[in-house]
Amino acid sequence: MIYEGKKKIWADYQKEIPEDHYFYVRSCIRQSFFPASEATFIDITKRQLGKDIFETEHHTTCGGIAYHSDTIPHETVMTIIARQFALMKKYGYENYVCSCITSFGLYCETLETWREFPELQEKIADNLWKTCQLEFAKPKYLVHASDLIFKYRMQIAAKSKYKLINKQTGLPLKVVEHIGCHYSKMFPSKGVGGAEYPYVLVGMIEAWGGQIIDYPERRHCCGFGFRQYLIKGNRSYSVSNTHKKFESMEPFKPDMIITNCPGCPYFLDRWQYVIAETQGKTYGQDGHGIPVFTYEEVAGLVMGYNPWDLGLQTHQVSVEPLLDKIGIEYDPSAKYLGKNGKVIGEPKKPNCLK
Amino acid sequence: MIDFGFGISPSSGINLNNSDKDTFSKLAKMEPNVLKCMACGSCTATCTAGDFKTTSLRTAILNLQNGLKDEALEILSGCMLCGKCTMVCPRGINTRHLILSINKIYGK
Amino acid sequence: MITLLISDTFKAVTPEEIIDRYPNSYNHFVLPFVIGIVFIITYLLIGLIRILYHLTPQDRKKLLKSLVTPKTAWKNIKDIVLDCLLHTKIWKRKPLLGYMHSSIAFGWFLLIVLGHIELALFAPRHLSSLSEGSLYYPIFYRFFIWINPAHETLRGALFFFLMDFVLLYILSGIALAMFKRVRSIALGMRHTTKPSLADRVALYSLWAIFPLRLLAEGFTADLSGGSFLTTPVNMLFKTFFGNGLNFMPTWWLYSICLGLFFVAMPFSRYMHILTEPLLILFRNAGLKVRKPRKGFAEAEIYACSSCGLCIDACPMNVQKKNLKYSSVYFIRFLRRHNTRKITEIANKCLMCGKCAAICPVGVDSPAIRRAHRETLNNKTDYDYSYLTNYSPQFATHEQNTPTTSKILYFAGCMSHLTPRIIKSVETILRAAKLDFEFMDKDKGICCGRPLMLAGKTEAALKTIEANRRIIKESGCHTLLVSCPICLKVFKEEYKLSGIRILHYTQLINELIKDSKLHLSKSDSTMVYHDPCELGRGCGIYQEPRTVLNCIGVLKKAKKERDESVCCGYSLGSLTLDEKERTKLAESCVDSLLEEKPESIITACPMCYRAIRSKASVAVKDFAEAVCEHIADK
Amino acid sequence: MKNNILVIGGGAAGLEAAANLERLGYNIILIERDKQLGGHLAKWDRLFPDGLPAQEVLDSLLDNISNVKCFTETDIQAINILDKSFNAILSNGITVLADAVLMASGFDIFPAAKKEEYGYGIYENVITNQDLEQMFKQQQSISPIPRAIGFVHCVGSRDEKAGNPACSKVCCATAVKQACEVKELYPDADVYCFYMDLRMFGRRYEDLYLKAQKSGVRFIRGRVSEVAQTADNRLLVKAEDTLSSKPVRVNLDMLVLMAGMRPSEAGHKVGIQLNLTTEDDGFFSAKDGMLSLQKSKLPGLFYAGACTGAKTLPDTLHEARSAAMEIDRYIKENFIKK
Repeated sequence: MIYEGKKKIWADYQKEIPEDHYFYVRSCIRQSFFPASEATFIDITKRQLGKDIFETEHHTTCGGIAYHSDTIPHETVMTIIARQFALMKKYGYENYVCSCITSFGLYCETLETWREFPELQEKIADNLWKTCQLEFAKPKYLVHASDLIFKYRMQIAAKSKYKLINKQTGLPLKVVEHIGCHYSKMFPSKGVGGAEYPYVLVGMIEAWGGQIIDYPERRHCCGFGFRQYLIKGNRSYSVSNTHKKFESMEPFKPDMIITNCPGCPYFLDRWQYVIAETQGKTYGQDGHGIPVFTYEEVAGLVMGYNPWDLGLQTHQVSVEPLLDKIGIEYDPSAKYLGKNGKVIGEPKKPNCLK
Repeated sequence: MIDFGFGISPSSGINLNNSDKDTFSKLAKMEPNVLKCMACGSCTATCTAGDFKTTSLRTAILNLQNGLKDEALEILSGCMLCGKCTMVCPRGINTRHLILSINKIYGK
Repeated sequence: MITLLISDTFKAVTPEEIIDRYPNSYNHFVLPFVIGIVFIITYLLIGLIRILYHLTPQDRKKLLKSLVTPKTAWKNIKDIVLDCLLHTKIWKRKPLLGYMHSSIAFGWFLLIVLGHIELALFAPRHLSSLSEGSLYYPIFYRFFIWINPAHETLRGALFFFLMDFVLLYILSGIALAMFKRVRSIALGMRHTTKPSLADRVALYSLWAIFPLRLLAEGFTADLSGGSFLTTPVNMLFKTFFGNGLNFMPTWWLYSICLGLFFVAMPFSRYMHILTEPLLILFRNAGLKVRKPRKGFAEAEIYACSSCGLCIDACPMNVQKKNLKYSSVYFIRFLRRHNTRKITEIANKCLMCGKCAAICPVGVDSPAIRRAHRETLNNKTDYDYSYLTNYSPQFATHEQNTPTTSKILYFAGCMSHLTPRIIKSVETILRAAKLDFEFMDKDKGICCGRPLMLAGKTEAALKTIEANRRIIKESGCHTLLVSCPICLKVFKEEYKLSGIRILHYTQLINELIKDSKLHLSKSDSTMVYHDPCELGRGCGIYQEPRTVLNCIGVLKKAKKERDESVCCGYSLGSLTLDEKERTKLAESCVDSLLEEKPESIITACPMCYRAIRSKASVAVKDFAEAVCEHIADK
Repeated sequence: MKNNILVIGGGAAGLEAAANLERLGYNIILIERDKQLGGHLAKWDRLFPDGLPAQEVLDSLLDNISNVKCFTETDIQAINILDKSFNAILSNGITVLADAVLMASGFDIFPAAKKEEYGYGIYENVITNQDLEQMFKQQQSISPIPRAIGFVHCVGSRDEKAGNPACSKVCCATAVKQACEVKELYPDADVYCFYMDLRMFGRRYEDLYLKAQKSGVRFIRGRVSEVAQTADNRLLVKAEDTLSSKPVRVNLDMLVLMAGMRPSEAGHKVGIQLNLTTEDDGFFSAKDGMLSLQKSKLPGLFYAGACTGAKTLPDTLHEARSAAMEIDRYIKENFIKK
């Protein structure tokens, strides 16, 4: 691998990310899958780094899941999106940051569509006014939340308590980065580092002491694929796809996986359980899986957040071996205790996956 | 093991790393013409058996190159050795001997 | 005339005329001969039993039946005399070579027969039992007896003369054979086989037998009688050696050579002398080669005389490197069980049948090759399940005719690659106002011959069965085919009793005869190429020529009829590559253009394509040529 | 007085045209941007279809330009038209006044790194056709001995997204030639050619293809989609075998990208100064595509070789010769006859 060659490509795909003042929109599914991730994002950016990140309870879904499941028309989706942008304008922001990759992709797609077909934009603005009496606006800068963490990676590193280094060996952890398909595959110029070698997560890992590994199936989708998962009859496609990725990364012996998409960490995590329970195969050490994290979780870990406050107990693949590797202190007995100290309930142990 | 109602489906892809190249070289030794196929498909188009059952020497050769022995044998199983493909092959491949050789080397 | 003489002499025999020189009727020198003859007889008996054992029970029954059926029995006798003794087949092709063979074979036969008659006439006691020397007495008669000079009769002298005459006849043949060894080209053979060790032993002993007999009998001619040949020799010897009994060494040598010959015989090409009659019996009984090395095939293998005529005949020998694929070598490797070579040659052969057609012994080596291919390929997998339910909707060509028309036309796979043949046949049938149905217009099942040729007999029978069902269901009375490859298998394997199977050349010939088709004659010259499967395969040589004579001037090819040169594209060869086939096509065209005809006509889609690609003159299919000359009346 | 003719580009086209013009009695000034003359020919080892050494061809071309003024490592800084002549200021400070100019600026090799998915410049063992020629030329062997080598046809050709929808004409034959050469060097290696269509259009090219097939080169009809590195530092190549409609993957030790031709950037800069028109593919447009292939719309400016589109070497040399004829006629008609 010629690192210089990659740097050359990264140099070609620079993306302008404003330092501060963002209108933040959440993801539909992340709030249920990884509820602490978005909270951590807010906490790191607002409290720890003192940035101006604005949220409103009035924003809705972007319509992405429905759109990608072919259940609502394009114009409807675009009107929903126009409403989100209008809210941003309404609250006095022009930088838009979203938590969801599907949303990010859809926003990019919509903005490009409007650029190509101004008459459609006119129509959507009209729809927006008719339905919501809101003034049509487009963000000046559209970024994904991971772009922002990428932007702040050095500031986070400066405040970090841990590094992504194996405490025992002193070697950097081997990290697989997984980028959501809709981040830059559709519009390579909209993603940090482009589509072929996206730099957004690589930059974080490098800044925080880890080492990225490139495995052959790194470009592959996590397996979610909307209809491939949402329709039960198609789920074999989904899990087979994920299986292919794990088979491909296995020889590289990764310590962890970092992702920037709502669906990816979920499927990379949960399908390890399904693969283990149907094939008897696990990919981590000693019968464990490979732990999968969101970028906020990783940022939180290096900054010394309590793993249970980061919601790591909701992961299927146990994170403890990794915490031990890094040397992060944690209270095993507090794993299933809620914020109020009450037991939130312990899941049943899988048969195969430790 | 748990039945989730779905699972890992086998890949339809061809992994050339695992394809059996030794047997193919044996075939190429017995009938070197197999290497000359340029996949024009004349053989398939003219095939007498092909009027009844999918039969394609072109595909069979390709399957063997890709290590898909069973598929190759299946797609030749209807062949009646009539020799029309020999007549139309622009590369002058001795198709009948090739088919017999495939059966001999790969067959049961 | 001769019988008259013999019966006449028989009456006049007196015991005083012949006196045994050895009262115990034995001398040691006969031992080599006795060992040899006992060995060969034992060998033959065991071989015969082995061959008969490997025949299928049906074949054995067939053989037995043919032996007692007067018609076949008479044919057996005729064939054995003509082929084994007189070698008429060789006579026809190369008279000098024929003379050579018949002089040795027929001469020796006469010598043996006359020897026995002489013994029967003059000393019948010695024929009666083995202890009296019945095994060797007829051979060494001249050694054991003394002719009482006082009682010398004309009857005795006649035999002396006959025996000398036959000996001279044989010696002339031997002299020719020796000459042939040195200059085989002089006798019209370009290539001859390389003899093996056993061949050499047998050959040299065979060569030595008769000169030695002359010497031996010459030594004793004054004692036991002699004629124009032996007596002068005797006198010559007396001049040189005096009156002593110097004859023992020559009699020993004579006996040793005979013994050597018989012992070497089974391992040499000369085995054919004894095997050929068996082959004739089998062939006349209608047996077929079923296994490549056993039964009938074994008889064929041993009947091969290694004469090498097939080397020159083989179309593949246009390239020198292909000489080794000739039948004679194939059979030699079969005898030696050299499987690799056997397979190589078996797969290479065009199966054009020319070697079998010209073989003096009539060894059908293509049949053995096919049988060998069967051992290689018959077991390979196939799936013809699609054949079972296929029933074509016949496209009836004359709209008004009832569904069962009388002629069913099967174009065959290859004709579909030469649509001009199909179109021409249809035009002719319409011109002759014949109702016909097209069996394989849109799609059809292969006739099975290519599978047969490849040795996939079992698979072939499946396609044959499917086609047979379709033909039977069609209710036709005539099956018309345009491809000789199909014709051959339809005739041999389909068992379509009640249905005439005709090649279009035959049908067109009939149509002209019956005045159903009228052709105009032009003065353009043409040559006809005999396709292997049509000519040698089905014996159709004359019909196409008769028809072609009606439309133009027919020229001769350098090699034609049963010696026609294969076009090279025969389905028979499994391993010949395109380049080699091209060479064959060129040599085929060379032969056809011998008399510079304006066009070449052939009657096989394969030959048509092959010849067209190489010929410098117009090439037409037979039907196409006929079509061009259809006249209104 | 001899008329001055400026030849821009010292590759095969420029050299051959210069030699012919010299023979016709003109005063030739040839400028070449590189250190050495010969253009791409100088970087090649052997030429298809017969494996003729490129150096031999180049040497013969160089033998014929003894009186040509060659300026290497020289660019055109400015060029304009003065009256009927061309006034060019060269980067070495020299000013040339020429009665005719021959554009023989040729082509640039497609920068293979632009096809990011193939990992040129990222993976050590992904190289281009030109790199392989260099290796052949320097008799550099591949170590360790490769078990499998692949060739990707149409890299930067027939690819709208790479900016070149056209066929680069020479890559198929080059790939097959190189595949044969590699197979000769490493007979035990599996050699794969990933092609979309095999365009073996020239005389004896098909023979080359057959030779490659017979030597066991496997031709897979399908464009490589992506390349990745395996744990043991080999390349995992993915494509579709479109003949069997199945995805195919194979591990290779080396992947050779058949980078196509695109218009020379340096030539393009000169073109802008003279307002030369280009077609959609970026190559200069000739006066017409049939009868005046060597002429531009600008009187006195002529084209030869790959500056008007991808060409094989023999085609380029033919064009150079006919350009020389055209220039001769132009000079005679416009400068001498009066």
